[in-house]
Amino acid sequence: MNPVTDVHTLWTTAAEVPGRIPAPHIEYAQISPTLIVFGAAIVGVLIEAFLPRRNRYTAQLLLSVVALAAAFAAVIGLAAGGFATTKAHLAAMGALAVDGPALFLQGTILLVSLVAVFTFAERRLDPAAHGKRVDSFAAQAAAVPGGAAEQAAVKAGFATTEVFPILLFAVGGMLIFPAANDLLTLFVALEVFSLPLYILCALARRKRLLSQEAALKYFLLGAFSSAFLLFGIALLYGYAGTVTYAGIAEVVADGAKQIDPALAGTMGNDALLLIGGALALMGLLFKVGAVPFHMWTPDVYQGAPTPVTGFMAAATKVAAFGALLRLLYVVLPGMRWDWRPVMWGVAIVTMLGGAIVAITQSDIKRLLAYSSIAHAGFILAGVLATTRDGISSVLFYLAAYSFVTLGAFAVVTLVRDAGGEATQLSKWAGLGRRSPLVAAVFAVFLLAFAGIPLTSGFAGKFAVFKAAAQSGAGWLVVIGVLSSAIAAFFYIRVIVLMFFHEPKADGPTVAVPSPLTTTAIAIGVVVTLVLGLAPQYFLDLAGQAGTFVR
Amino acid sequence: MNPVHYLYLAALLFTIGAAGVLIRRNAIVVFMCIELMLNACNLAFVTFSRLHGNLDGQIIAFFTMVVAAAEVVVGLAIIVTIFRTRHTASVDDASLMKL
Amino acid sequence: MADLSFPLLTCAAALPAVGAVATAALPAARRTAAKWVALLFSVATFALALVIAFRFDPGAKGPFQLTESHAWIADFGVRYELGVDGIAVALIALTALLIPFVILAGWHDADPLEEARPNRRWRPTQGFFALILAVEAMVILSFEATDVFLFYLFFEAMLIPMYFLIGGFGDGASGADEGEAAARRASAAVKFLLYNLAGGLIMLAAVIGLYAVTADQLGTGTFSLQQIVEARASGHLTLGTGTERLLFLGFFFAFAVKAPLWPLHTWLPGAMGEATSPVAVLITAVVDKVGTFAMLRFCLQLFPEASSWATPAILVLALISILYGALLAVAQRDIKRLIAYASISHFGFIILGIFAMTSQGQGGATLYMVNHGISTAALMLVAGFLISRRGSRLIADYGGVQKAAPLLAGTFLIGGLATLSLPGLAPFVSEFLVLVGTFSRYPVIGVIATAGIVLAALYVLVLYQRTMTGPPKDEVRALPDLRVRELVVVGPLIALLLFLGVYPKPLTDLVNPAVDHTLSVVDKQDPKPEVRVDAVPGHQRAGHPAHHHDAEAAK
Amino acid sequence: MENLIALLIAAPLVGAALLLCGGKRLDRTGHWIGTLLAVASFAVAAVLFTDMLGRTADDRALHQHLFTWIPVGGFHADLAFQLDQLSMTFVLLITGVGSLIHLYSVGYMAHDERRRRFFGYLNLFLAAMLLLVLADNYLLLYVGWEGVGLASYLLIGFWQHKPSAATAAKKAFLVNRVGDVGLSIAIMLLFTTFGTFAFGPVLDAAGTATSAGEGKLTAIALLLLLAACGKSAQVPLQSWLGDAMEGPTPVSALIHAATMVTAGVYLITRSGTVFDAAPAAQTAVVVVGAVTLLFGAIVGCAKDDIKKALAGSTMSQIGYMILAAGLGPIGYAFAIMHLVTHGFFKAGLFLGAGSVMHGMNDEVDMRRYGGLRKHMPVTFVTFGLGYLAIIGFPGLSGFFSKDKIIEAAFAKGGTEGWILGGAALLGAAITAFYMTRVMLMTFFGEKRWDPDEVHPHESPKTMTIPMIILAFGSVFAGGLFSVNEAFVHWLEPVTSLAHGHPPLGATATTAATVVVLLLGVAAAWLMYGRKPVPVTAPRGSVLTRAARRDLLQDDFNHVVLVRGGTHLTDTLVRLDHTLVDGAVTGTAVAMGGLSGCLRRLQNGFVRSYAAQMVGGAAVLVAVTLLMRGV
Repeated sequence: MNPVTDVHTLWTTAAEVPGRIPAPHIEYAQISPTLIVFGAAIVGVLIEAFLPRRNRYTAQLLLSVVALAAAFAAVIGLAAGGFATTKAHLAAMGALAVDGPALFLQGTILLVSLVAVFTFAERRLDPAAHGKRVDSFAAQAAAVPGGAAEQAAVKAGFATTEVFPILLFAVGGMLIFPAANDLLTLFVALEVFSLPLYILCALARRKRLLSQEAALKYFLLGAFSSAFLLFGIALLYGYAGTVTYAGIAEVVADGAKQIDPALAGTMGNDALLLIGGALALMGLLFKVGAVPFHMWTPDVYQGAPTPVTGFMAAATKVAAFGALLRLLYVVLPGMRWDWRPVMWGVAIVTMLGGAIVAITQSDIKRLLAYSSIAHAGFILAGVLATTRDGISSVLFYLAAYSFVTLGAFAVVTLVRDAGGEATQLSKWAGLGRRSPLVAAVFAVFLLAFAGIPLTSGFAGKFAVFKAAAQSGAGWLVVIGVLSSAIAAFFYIRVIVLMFFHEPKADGPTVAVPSPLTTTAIAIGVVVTLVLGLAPQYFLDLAGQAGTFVR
Repeated sequence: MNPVHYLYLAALLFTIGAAGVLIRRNAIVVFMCIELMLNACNLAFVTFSRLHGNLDGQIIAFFTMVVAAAEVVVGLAIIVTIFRTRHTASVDDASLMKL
Repeated sequence: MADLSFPLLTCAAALPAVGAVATAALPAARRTAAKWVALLFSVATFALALVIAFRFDPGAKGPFQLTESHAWIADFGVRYELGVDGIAVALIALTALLIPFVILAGWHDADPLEEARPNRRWRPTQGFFALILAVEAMVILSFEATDVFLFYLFFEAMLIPMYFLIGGFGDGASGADEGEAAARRASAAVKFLLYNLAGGLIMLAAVIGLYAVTADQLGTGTFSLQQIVEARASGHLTLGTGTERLLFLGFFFAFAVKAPLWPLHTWLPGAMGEATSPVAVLITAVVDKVGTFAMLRFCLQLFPEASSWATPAILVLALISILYGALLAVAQRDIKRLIAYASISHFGFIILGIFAMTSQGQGGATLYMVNHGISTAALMLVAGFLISRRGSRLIADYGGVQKAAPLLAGTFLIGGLATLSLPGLAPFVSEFLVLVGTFSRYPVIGVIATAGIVLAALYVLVLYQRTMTGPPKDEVRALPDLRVRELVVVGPLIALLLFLGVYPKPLTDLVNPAVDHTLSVVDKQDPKPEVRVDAVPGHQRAGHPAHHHDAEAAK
Repeated sequence: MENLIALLIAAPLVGAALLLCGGKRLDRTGHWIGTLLAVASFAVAAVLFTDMLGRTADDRALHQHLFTWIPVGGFHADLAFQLDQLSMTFVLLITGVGSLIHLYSVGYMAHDERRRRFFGYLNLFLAAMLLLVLADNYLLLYVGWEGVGLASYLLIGFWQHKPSAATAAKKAFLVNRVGDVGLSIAIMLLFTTFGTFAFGPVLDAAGTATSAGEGKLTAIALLLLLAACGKSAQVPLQSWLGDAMEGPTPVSALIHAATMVTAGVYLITRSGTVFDAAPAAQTAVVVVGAVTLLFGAIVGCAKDDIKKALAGSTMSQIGYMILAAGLGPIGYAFAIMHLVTHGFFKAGLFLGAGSVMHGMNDEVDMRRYGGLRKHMPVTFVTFGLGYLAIIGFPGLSGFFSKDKIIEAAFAKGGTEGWILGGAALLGAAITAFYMTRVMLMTFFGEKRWDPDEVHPHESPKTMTIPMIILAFGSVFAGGLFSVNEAFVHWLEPVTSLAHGHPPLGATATTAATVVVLLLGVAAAWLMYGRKPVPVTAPRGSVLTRAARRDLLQDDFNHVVLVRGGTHLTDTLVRLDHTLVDGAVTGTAVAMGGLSGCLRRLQNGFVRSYAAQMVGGAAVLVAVTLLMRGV
């Protein structure tokens, strides 16, 4: 066996002198949302470079909002143009898919990011330092916390306005992630949105030690997992000889029939496929925070600045599940019977693990982190349905969940004491007495998390469980509702704490936010209730978006 | 030489990298181990590229290098700020948040 | 199906909902106004319920009337489908009737403490009454819903306002300091919520399963009760035995928690004990009824075969509930917990009646729901008045109240007598029907259940004896008698107990067709008597025939 | 005419409603309103009675159908009344004696601040009792049955501030409830057997058809007997009657002597055809009757409390009636006749006792009486006549009725007849003994009271007049009824009639009765008349001590039911907490514990996280491979 000779001919063919270089065909209009966001990010960097410091905040904020809104409009335009359904196809030489799920998720990510920008830009919560309003981010992240350099920076009124372009870069990566149609794009998109997030995590104004620790953990584990992902990609490439989704799917479906027998050692080798698939899945499961790859979630959620946590929890999950869906539905449907049992297991331990460990949490952000893990489990149940309904239910769930999450973390930013945000649960005692409205809003979010009817959480949960049940995963549904019951316990515990306990004398106060955060929270509440009461329109939307292009 | 041996080497390197991540305390070393894992992937890509007789794998290897470089930028920045704050680069010291 | 006429049923549910919003919106200082607004809305709802009752034609064909049907969530196969049968009308009327009394009885329950700092944002009074109205709206909707999913939504959603009502408002009579009392209350509320939520979630699994089955066999999934019943009757929809049983169990579990049936009852005593008595009434007289109602409407009609299959086990559980609840009631030291255990016993009777699968049993069970609602309300509210006077729930802290407050003692006694199903009062009719209905199919169970009436007498009379009779204790000597507001609450309830005891026909006429429909769906017939007696029921009885005809002639 | 039937009940019912809801403004007139309405009811009864007499024997039953009460499926209960000769007898007794006792109570309760309510309760009782005897079906009868129970409960516990009264009331209600269980199940069984529980069809069917099977009918009859035992204080449910004497004396006279306690007899007589078709049940009835008549008599001998002695006597006399009712057609009419005469003389005796207590500062211990005949002549005479009547002194009421029962008992025939007749005779002897004892201890002998503290005096007119009227009844009623067997024939259409043939012949039986009566009186005189009565009771024999404690029935109840029950409920409370609730709480705690363990994995060390990820990846890969079987 000596394949080398055959390869050589290929080499030589490729090395022949081309007549002309064929320019890649790029449908710029169809990938415009991504381009807009990246363009704005670059402009943002330029703003940092050239605009005077005092104008940067306004400019960056405006730029981000406009860019995200424009990108969202572009998504709407594409969807209206039929790209979500009939005209769905692959753009940019097959690197990116423009289809229903992609557009739906991109739209969701953009809206979530837009709301997140509001919370990023909030400058009224922390007491003003030296007469200047400050946001949640360090004045100068590179400076040692509490050191002279930092004090000087604070005094000078520095602000890390870079967060906006960083955020935009992350958003850009997230937009590509669920649309990526080959494994290379997938990997690059993953890194494009992960690296900015690592940085954002480290930028907290208060409790910087924790913030940096979160960044370090996130970074190391993220890089570690992306290495696994990459290795998985390598193996899949070895299996199929290509990294495009369609190509791999074809090989998986047809087996190694028309493959050169000389390549039998690698190509079509099931071991490569299975190991590669498993490692690639692991990379994505890490991003969605599924057990046992969830360990980063609580620590990072806790340490990161709360607006970042909210953004991360909402948008990353949407993007990562989008990518997971595409990987499983487009690349690996032929080996459904291989990955389904494993994913069953992952879904079950994720649901139960998240719910159970959350019971004893004492920090609100950690609690929400574990809650997000449990929710990842619920969404996985929908993913496992492997039906069109499964896709649309997951899309709907993601949309519903992301707004609840964002809103919940936005409320967390409001509850403050002398040391910044009071995330210790015990400090939340009696919040309902002091600020009934804020507590009530938070209770709405918690109830939505718990999946109480008339909230979006219930509609979402119903949708995914319904899809799972229809695909025959009845027992998964039963375990799902049981873990919902366990999960309900800790959501309710928080409500008890807020409403049925006497406020402590030295308890935290609720800061009065600017219209930015107020808007963010209000959007969260409205979406939660509308999706709970009249979800049909959005279900239709998700239903129409329920087909992947191949 | 049988190209499959390159794959074994890649797997070995990957494992060494992973083991390094688990074993070493210094953040920089841990990070380098991750880079080692990425490079192991590169080796695998290139090998498969050879085996399949197409260029995809090799191109991916370039992408990987770029990504790794970007990772270095971000990673080092984070590690350095932490070092400046804590005067240690041990990952085990960064364990304030737990349970 | 769509009925273009006035959406009476929607309005009946919307009215209290609007009332809840209106009440909640009033500023903190306008406490009294909030109370009146709430009362007004609840009375208006009652009026609307009466309109429904009169518009309802018991003789009409078809199981549901006043139907409304609108598309809602097509993806889930869910329609906004409302409709009432006689049972629902009766229970809606009960709910709408009780809420004004609950509000009146709780008039001062949510007043802020005098020493409390004024707090512009904290508006417990508004919240209390708004929550009560919210519960009412949801309960009414769940009685009206003929779509399983719609029902489920409100069945679950009503837990939340109930939860806040239980956990947020206490009667200050637990004998502990406020902090500890609040903690106990909170844990009771949590227990209530978790129990019911767990039940509801298990039901959710079954609801989803039902959808999967209908979607699988009918093409599109549906939750419409009528559609499913018809599809089953026509053979378009056939559930496998195992599937049907599992789905049935899922539904039944939730309802059994809510009802509550032994051994799922342990949330009730805590919840009723710690909540203020109007809220306790809301729990046991209104909210819990949804559970038993749903057994009749959903468990039996959706899963007739599985219902028959599970009947023996359920009857035994119901029997245990009856005796167990009564025995535990005897041993209670806390007035409200005693009433709670008594309710468990009564719910045992209701479930017994439902699953006896006879027209007497189910008709009696429906009547029982109504009557138990009224009688428990009367007893519990008077108990609440008593407790608020003395500031203690412990039976041992009372004695000789009769001397100080004869009116209070008298009404308490009547409530108690209704609880022990004294003939002449409404609960007797229903209890006897349940027993007869059970006995005619399951004689042994009927006989054992009858023993429950002795235990009922025991706990009621022991309670009355220990609190009301004997030499008055010092703390009791100066208790004021019932005030006008309190009399207004108790008087009509007692009058109703008497009226329905003597003339329950309006209620039975309302309920009978619905019960017959249910039985026909379950495909059960009443057992026939062994000896046919040639007497036409309802007509002048042929006493001793010979004498009788002569007497007629002589007249 | 039948439309008047409802009025019978309505009058006292309105009275009860008025008096109980009327408030303080009726305090001054309430007792008269109550009395008036009782009398009105009696007047209506009288009108109906004359009307009834005006018709032929077969044509006397009246029916009134008010409305359909409970119609559910085949279950159909009417609110309808039936007034036949049996009901009429009861109606007259109830309203008659009831009116008298209302009148008596005006004087007796004159100083009670809650007198209005007392009359309200009395009226309530009348209404319920009338409903009981007028109902045309078992379910409606059950309403009256429990209604009188309620009235009895309220009246026994009328002096609620006395814990003993409250306890006695509760006990009476509870014991009655046990009987009620029997009645309810009987009704259910009737319904499932016959599809109805109206008297007419059921009794016809039971009488004519054997299709129901004797087993079913026996069961029904036994259940009815259980009900009767509860209401009529028959063994084994007799224990409440003694305690019921805690109530005011008029209550004891009306409810616990003349009327309510005889409801059991009514029930058995009314259900005659059922019992006739179930001989085994009839045997049970006569056994209960015989045992109770002796039991009551023995208890009556030992009691020093005048009312309790009379209560024992009541029990015993009802035992006679039950015995007679159990004999079937040969006894029904006599049971009812004895019931009526007993109504007169026992009410008279109780009123007399009440009068004595009234004059003796509510002292009830006969050992502190003595020689009262001079101080209370009217009471003495009326009480004395009642005494003579009850012991069956020839020519007085009790003689006629009791003699007939004893005769019928012998007529039962065979060994059974001998035993029953013997028991009845023995009972007569003991009756004579204990009643003489009461008489002697109360009105004869020397004073055993302190003249400085107690000033015995005759009672006011409102009290004495009823006593006098009742005394007339005690003397003459029996004789009147027996003229041409008028009473027996009057009842014949309802109860049917058969003449028994006592083995000894009627004259011999009568002679025997008189002899044992004299023996009883003589024995009592020897013990209580000849020598002074000690103020403190001597210890007495084992039997005496047992009899004082109601033959240990209460002790048995206490040990078995009260203590056992308390134990049971306490255990259940513990189980509820630890086992049923514990399962749930345990789950919660277990979840918390599991959570506490699992969160340890989240130890904060990034390398540990990485290790877990690697482990996870390994599992993922391994399982995927295993699934394929590679």
